[in-house]
Amino acid sequence: MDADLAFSAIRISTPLIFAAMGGLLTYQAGMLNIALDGFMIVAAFAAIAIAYATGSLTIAVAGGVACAVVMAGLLALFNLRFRAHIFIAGVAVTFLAYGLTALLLRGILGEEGVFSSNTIPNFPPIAIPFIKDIPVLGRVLSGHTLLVYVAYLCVPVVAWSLYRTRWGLRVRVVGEAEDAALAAGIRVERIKVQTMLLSGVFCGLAGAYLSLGYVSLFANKMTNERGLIALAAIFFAKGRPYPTALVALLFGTATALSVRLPQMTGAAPQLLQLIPYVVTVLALIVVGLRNARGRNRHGAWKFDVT
Amino acid sequence: KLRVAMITSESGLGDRSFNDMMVEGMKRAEKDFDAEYVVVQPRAVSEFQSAIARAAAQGFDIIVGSSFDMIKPMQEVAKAFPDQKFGLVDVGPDPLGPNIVSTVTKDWEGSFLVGWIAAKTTKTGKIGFVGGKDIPIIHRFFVGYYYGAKMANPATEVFESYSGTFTDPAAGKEYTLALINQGSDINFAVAGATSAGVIDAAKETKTFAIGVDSNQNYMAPGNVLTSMVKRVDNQAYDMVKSVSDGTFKGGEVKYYGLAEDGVAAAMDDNNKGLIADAVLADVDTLKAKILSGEIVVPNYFDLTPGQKEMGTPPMATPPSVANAK
Amino acid sequence: MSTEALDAAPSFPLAGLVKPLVQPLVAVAIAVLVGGLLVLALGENPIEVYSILVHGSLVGWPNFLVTLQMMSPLLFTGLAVAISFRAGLWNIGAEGQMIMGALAAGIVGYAVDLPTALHIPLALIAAFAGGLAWALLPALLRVWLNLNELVVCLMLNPIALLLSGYVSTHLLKAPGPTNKLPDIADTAALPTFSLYSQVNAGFVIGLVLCLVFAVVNGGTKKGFEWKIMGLNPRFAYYGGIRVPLQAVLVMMLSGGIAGLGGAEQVLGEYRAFYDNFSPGYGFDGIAVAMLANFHPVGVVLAAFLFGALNGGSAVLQMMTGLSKYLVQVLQFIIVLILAAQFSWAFLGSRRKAPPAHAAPAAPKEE
Amino acid sequence: MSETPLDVVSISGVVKRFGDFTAIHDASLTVRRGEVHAIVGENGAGKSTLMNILYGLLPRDAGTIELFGRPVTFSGPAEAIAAGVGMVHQHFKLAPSFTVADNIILGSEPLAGYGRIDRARAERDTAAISRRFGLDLDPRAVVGALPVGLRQRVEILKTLYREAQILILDEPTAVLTPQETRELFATMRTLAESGHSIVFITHKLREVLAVSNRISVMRQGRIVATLDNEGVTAQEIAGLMVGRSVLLRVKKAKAEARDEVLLKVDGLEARGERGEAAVDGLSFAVRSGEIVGLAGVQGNGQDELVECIAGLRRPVAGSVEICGTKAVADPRRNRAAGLAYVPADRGGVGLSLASGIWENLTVGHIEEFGRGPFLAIKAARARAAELIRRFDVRGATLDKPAGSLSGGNQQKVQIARELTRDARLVIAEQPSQGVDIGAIESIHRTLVEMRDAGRAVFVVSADLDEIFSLSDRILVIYRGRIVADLVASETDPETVGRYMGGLEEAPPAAAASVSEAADHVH
Ligand SMILES: Nc1ncnc2c1ncn2[C@@H]1O[C@H](COP(=O)(O)OP(=O)(O)OP(=O)(O)O)[C@@H](O)[C@H]1O
Ligand SMILES: Nc1ncnc2c1ncn2[C@@H]1O[C@H](COP(=O)(O)OP(=O)(O)OP(=O)(O)O)[C@@H](O)[C@H]1O
Ligand SMILES: [Mg+2]
Ligand SMILES: [Mg+2]
Repeated sequence: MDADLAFSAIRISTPLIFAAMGGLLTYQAGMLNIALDGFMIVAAFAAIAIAYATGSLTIAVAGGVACAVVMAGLLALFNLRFRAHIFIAGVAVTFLAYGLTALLLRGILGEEGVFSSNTIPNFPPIAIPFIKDIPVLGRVLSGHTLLVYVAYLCVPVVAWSLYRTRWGLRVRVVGEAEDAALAAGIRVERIKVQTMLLSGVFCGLAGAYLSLGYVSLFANKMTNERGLIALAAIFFAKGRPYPTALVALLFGTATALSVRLPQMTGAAPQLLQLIPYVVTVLALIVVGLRNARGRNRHGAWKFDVT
Repeated sequence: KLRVAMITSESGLGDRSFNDMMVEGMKRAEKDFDAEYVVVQPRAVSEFQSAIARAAAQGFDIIVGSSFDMIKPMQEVAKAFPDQKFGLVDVGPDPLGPNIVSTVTKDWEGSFLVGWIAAKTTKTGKIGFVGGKDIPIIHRFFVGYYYGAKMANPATEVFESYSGTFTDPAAGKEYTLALINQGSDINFAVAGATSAGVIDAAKETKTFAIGVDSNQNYMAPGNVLTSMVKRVDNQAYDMVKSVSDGTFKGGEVKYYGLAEDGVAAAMDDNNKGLIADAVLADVDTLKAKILSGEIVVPNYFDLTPGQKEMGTPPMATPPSVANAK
Repeated sequence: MSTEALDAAPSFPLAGLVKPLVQPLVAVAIAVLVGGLLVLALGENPIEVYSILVHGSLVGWPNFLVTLQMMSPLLFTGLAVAISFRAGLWNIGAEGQMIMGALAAGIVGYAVDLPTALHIPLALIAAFAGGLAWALLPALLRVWLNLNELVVCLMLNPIALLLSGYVSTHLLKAPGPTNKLPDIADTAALPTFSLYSQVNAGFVIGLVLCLVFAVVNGGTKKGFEWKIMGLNPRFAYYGGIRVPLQAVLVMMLSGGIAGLGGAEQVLGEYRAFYDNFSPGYGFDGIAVAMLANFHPVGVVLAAFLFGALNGGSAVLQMMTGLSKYLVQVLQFIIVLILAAQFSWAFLGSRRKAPPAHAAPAAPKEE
Repeated sequence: MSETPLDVVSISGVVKRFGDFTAIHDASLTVRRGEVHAIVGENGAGKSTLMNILYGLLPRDAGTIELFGRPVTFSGPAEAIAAGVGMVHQHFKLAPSFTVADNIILGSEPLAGYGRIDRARAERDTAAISRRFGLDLDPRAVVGALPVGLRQRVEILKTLYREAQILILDEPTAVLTPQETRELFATMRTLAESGHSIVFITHKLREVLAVSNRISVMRQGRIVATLDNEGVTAQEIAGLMVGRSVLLRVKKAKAEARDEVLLKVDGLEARGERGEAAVDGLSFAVRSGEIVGLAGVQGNGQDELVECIAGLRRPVAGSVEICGTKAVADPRRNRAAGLAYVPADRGGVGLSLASGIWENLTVGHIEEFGRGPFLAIKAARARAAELIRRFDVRGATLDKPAGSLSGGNQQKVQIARELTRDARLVIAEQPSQGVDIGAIESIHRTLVEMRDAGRAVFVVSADLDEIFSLSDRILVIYRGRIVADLVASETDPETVGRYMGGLEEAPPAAAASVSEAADHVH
């Protein structure tokens, strides 16, 4: 039971982590990217359509990612070139993506609402040598599909790029002090575009995982606002990769728990489904209290802007 | 040409449930009766009345809707347009008005059947149910399923869960895997697009899912035990037909149960051999008993709290029944 | 990321009234063009589609009234978002606040027995209080713990939905096949005017609220303070504006207005609290508010645009069999293009964005 | 323009418009190799704009720029940097939460493969150039925690790290203490001797005369004169800048301090941003009718002290009384008690750069306009227009965002707003920071008038010139304590300077080296 819970928590958190890594890069570059869901849904759709057409998972994932990157490019274009506010452009892109995928689902795949097919290949579960033989841990860590491992590997990679590389330094400076970056001769717009496109890449992986890895089908709006949850995790952790992943994992664990509780408690499903959200708010409050202690006593008055 | 307007419920097309099924019926009717149809998808219950009224003003030959929440709006509009014909699919037994026909689908009978099959087929003695939202219509499926299983084998454990969404296959899969982890090896999915995730989970774990509404056996041949088909398409088709051949009779309430082929456990090549022949044979006798009235399958809406309609020995009341009304 | 960023790209369309009208018109023209191409790609005649959309939303009382019905909830949520964003508070919890307001109105609407003259006001007050209560938590956490209200609101939206779902499914459910509370008493109902549309007295309330807030924003001390606070809270605080207090006040007003939107739905359109009644009015409200550049009169215009598109959508579906998603796509192409600053790029000097001086780099919490 | 190879920069006929406002009309300027070239001019004359054009931050509308004899057009600072131009903006363009080394290498980072930053080398290089130019700095220190003087070093090292031949320093001394200023000048001379050219913008004419080889005067977007620094006097330059003669030092009558204590600080303790004890048991009083100057090197607790008085920070212990009312941690209440406050951080605290100028002028005066809940916008705008005229805010219109004003003019907006408050206690932090001499004159005069009208004025400044020209009494703060309380007419800058440096606890004995260096400046 516990191993199963942990196994499932890892799986549930996977799309959140992918999306959060994407959103985190734009956050670090000073952009509030609310369109994660939009990128994801497009990728989910493209991935399944391409997998159906070609039978190749590799091409499908690549295609899904490419389409998500196109959406990201659209957002970047409108935000940076046409100077639309990122928030409204993000909202618009998201709903555009929902509508577009629904239209295309009918237009291309001839289905209304849901598409699935038996010809679409599956990602096989991967048994990790050695680890799989460790008693409990083995059952938790081994046996996931490829993209799950990719997601968790992305976290150190993102952290490494942000904190160790030239590019990461520039991204962070652009986010913290755009004028400093500008004066240092950094092409701020280019950095912003890059993070936005990368955001598309990660959300593309999230979407492809949703439609090809998690399940093997596409449904309208199937991201079910996972992008917003990822966004909350990013803000919660102030854009730091490891804490962000941790918050996503916390949410995933709470969800896994709420899925398993009905049989044990007989409580109303609505109340059980509250758990992940309530847990997140409580965690937020605990962290907030810890930060606020001391500061309020002597500190200067603070009212941070986002 | 016959012009038909179909108003979907707020969940709209793509629900893999009555909205999609009705469209299937419309498609057939279009061919058979030289009709043409349009689909209007309101986004919210509050938009039903305006959609129906504006359709009435456009002078369609018949306006067909679904969903309990459309009863009042349709009655309002029907009063204002006494010459307009209306049809409402899958609602209650009460006549709705002089120019409205309505239908009742006895999906509880079908659910009873698949529950019975599931209990006879399970190897673990545990079966599950994954509903979409925690709403009465879905409970109606559960109650039928529950009693079917208990009738087949009172020792069967029946897990009940609701994913809270009709549009998230990943959540459906998660809920199903949780049930499977508790030993359930057959799970009945009544959750719109979320059902797809239930079937996906069955495929992955080599257990069984039971589809709903349309015949979903094809979605994972070998892992969908059967589907509890609910022929809403026939109901819509028949409504158009009645207008076409002049048999439309306002105020009529038609039943679509086992007797009328309104519901059934779907059997086709995709699930051939999954159900033991002996069980299949029993299904036929069971059906006959239901048709003859020897067995009365309880309709969730008729239950009162704590009511034990049938079966011996007395069985526990499922929570959703206990909470009813 | 920063509130300043809200102003980095100034002059959203629909905001002022006379001068900025040129730009939206250009943008609408572009959007119409792009949308037309899309329709063409789907194999339909764009001119026909547009004429049906316009006809179906504006021509004739029934159609027009439906448009008003569709815009009613957006007046509230749009206004709620607009006043909070303008004050630098990212209240994206209008959805949850609206649900809680609706729930409160729904309960008062059926559980209390009063004459109309008292019942409606009481239900409205309850709705206001419900929305307000739901905005209070993010506001207080913001002021006390400096927690980002955006995260809290993101979490509170599903919590509101699930809690109200619990109440309407398990605690106070009306008998019958739908998860809803019992119907409200006739004494609590906001009158409707037509068979064709559920537009009701709530629409007038929304309109009046928008006008009231146009005056509040443009002509009162509070409105002035909120604006300054939105652009630079430290400066505002230094200048003697009680920013924490005002932040809570604005959030409460914002939540209350969203809650009143819930009352409009329950008392006017649904006549009972229905579980899951909102198809996302809260999020539409964000788009409306931003399109309006947070100006209450702009909110009316933007809500009207949204209402017209959604109202026309049903007719379009009836006449052509096109999917509702087509209208959704068109709608957000228009939003996207309206939000863009095309005209400057094309008509004005092609200078790059000025060095962002007025918008210092997004401050981040350390 | 002269074609001598000595000219490394030659700007001719440059024009810059912002919308229909022309900030630079036809400006021409040459900078020679190895010279320190000062640019002076009134607020809004276009100095920063012209230099931003040279640095590639702004495009020009007409004219040519030649570098080392070759015509150039930069589309961004990256190209200017590559061509050997470096610029230190007065508002430092630094990323506060990053280390010194990170800030310095930003934009031309040393790599260690796979795009990785070679941090070890970055720190080594940083340490090396800071040693070479005598600008000591810890490469690993976090910039946000450094005092202003050191931050400026970071800025200068940034340009040196990229091997800039031409350094533009925009008002580098405005926030420096005399010691820091001297060090900066020494650095500038070293750099010039090693062949760099330095463009130096300032409002302090004494500094101009002390350090520059040539002086260009800008007025209303034009270079009106370029002079050799020989035999020119401050008065002459001032005349060229303003077009009239100005008083370089405000005449003021002797203070008639009354006994009414308007500001009383008693045993105040406060912590800084990182929880350190910044103000450490500090007491003093300011009476009506006197100007008290608080001198001190930045970062010795002045900020925290003033924030406590203003209500922006909660003290740990002790009390503050404003006009007899106990101050609390709420600016509104303290203001109501009779406080007017001109903060040093004008972009963050003192102004809303994105808001219109009239709005900036109205905050803090809201209650004066309109009755009840309504705001009399017409009246507020009328008053704002009046203030813009009265305080001579150049380039201002009512609705222009305050951020589009030149630095000095932003300061005037703050001053105008605060000094017109009906407040008996005035606290001014760096009141003439970045303000041209003409405006300094009027700001100082206003402060003296306030004193004469019986208000108490408390000036916090790192600029001893300012302290001495204004104060009746001088307090010196060092490490969160008042270490000296002197009568202005009975002391001198050297003494105060030593107290500021913590070199002195008791009355001073002249230290030769320091006073020599001081002479160099003053
Ligand atoms: N982006 C801008 N938009 C509009 N006006 C501008 C802009 N930048 C500068 N100006 C105007 O151009 C003029 C010159 O400004 P600049 O900053 O160059 O003056 P300055 O000589 O540096 O003044 P100060 O001594 O106060 O720093 C000012 O009137 C200023 O208001
Ligand atoms: N909104 C704006 N967009 C672009 N540029 C602006 C804007 N507002 C102001 N500017 C100009 O950018 C320049 C900023 O220059 P800088 O940061 O060096 O300040 P400064 O004028 O030297 O100030 P100070 O007098 O305090 O030194 C100023 O000339 C200012 O006028
Ligand atoms: Mg300047
Ligand atoms: Mg300046």
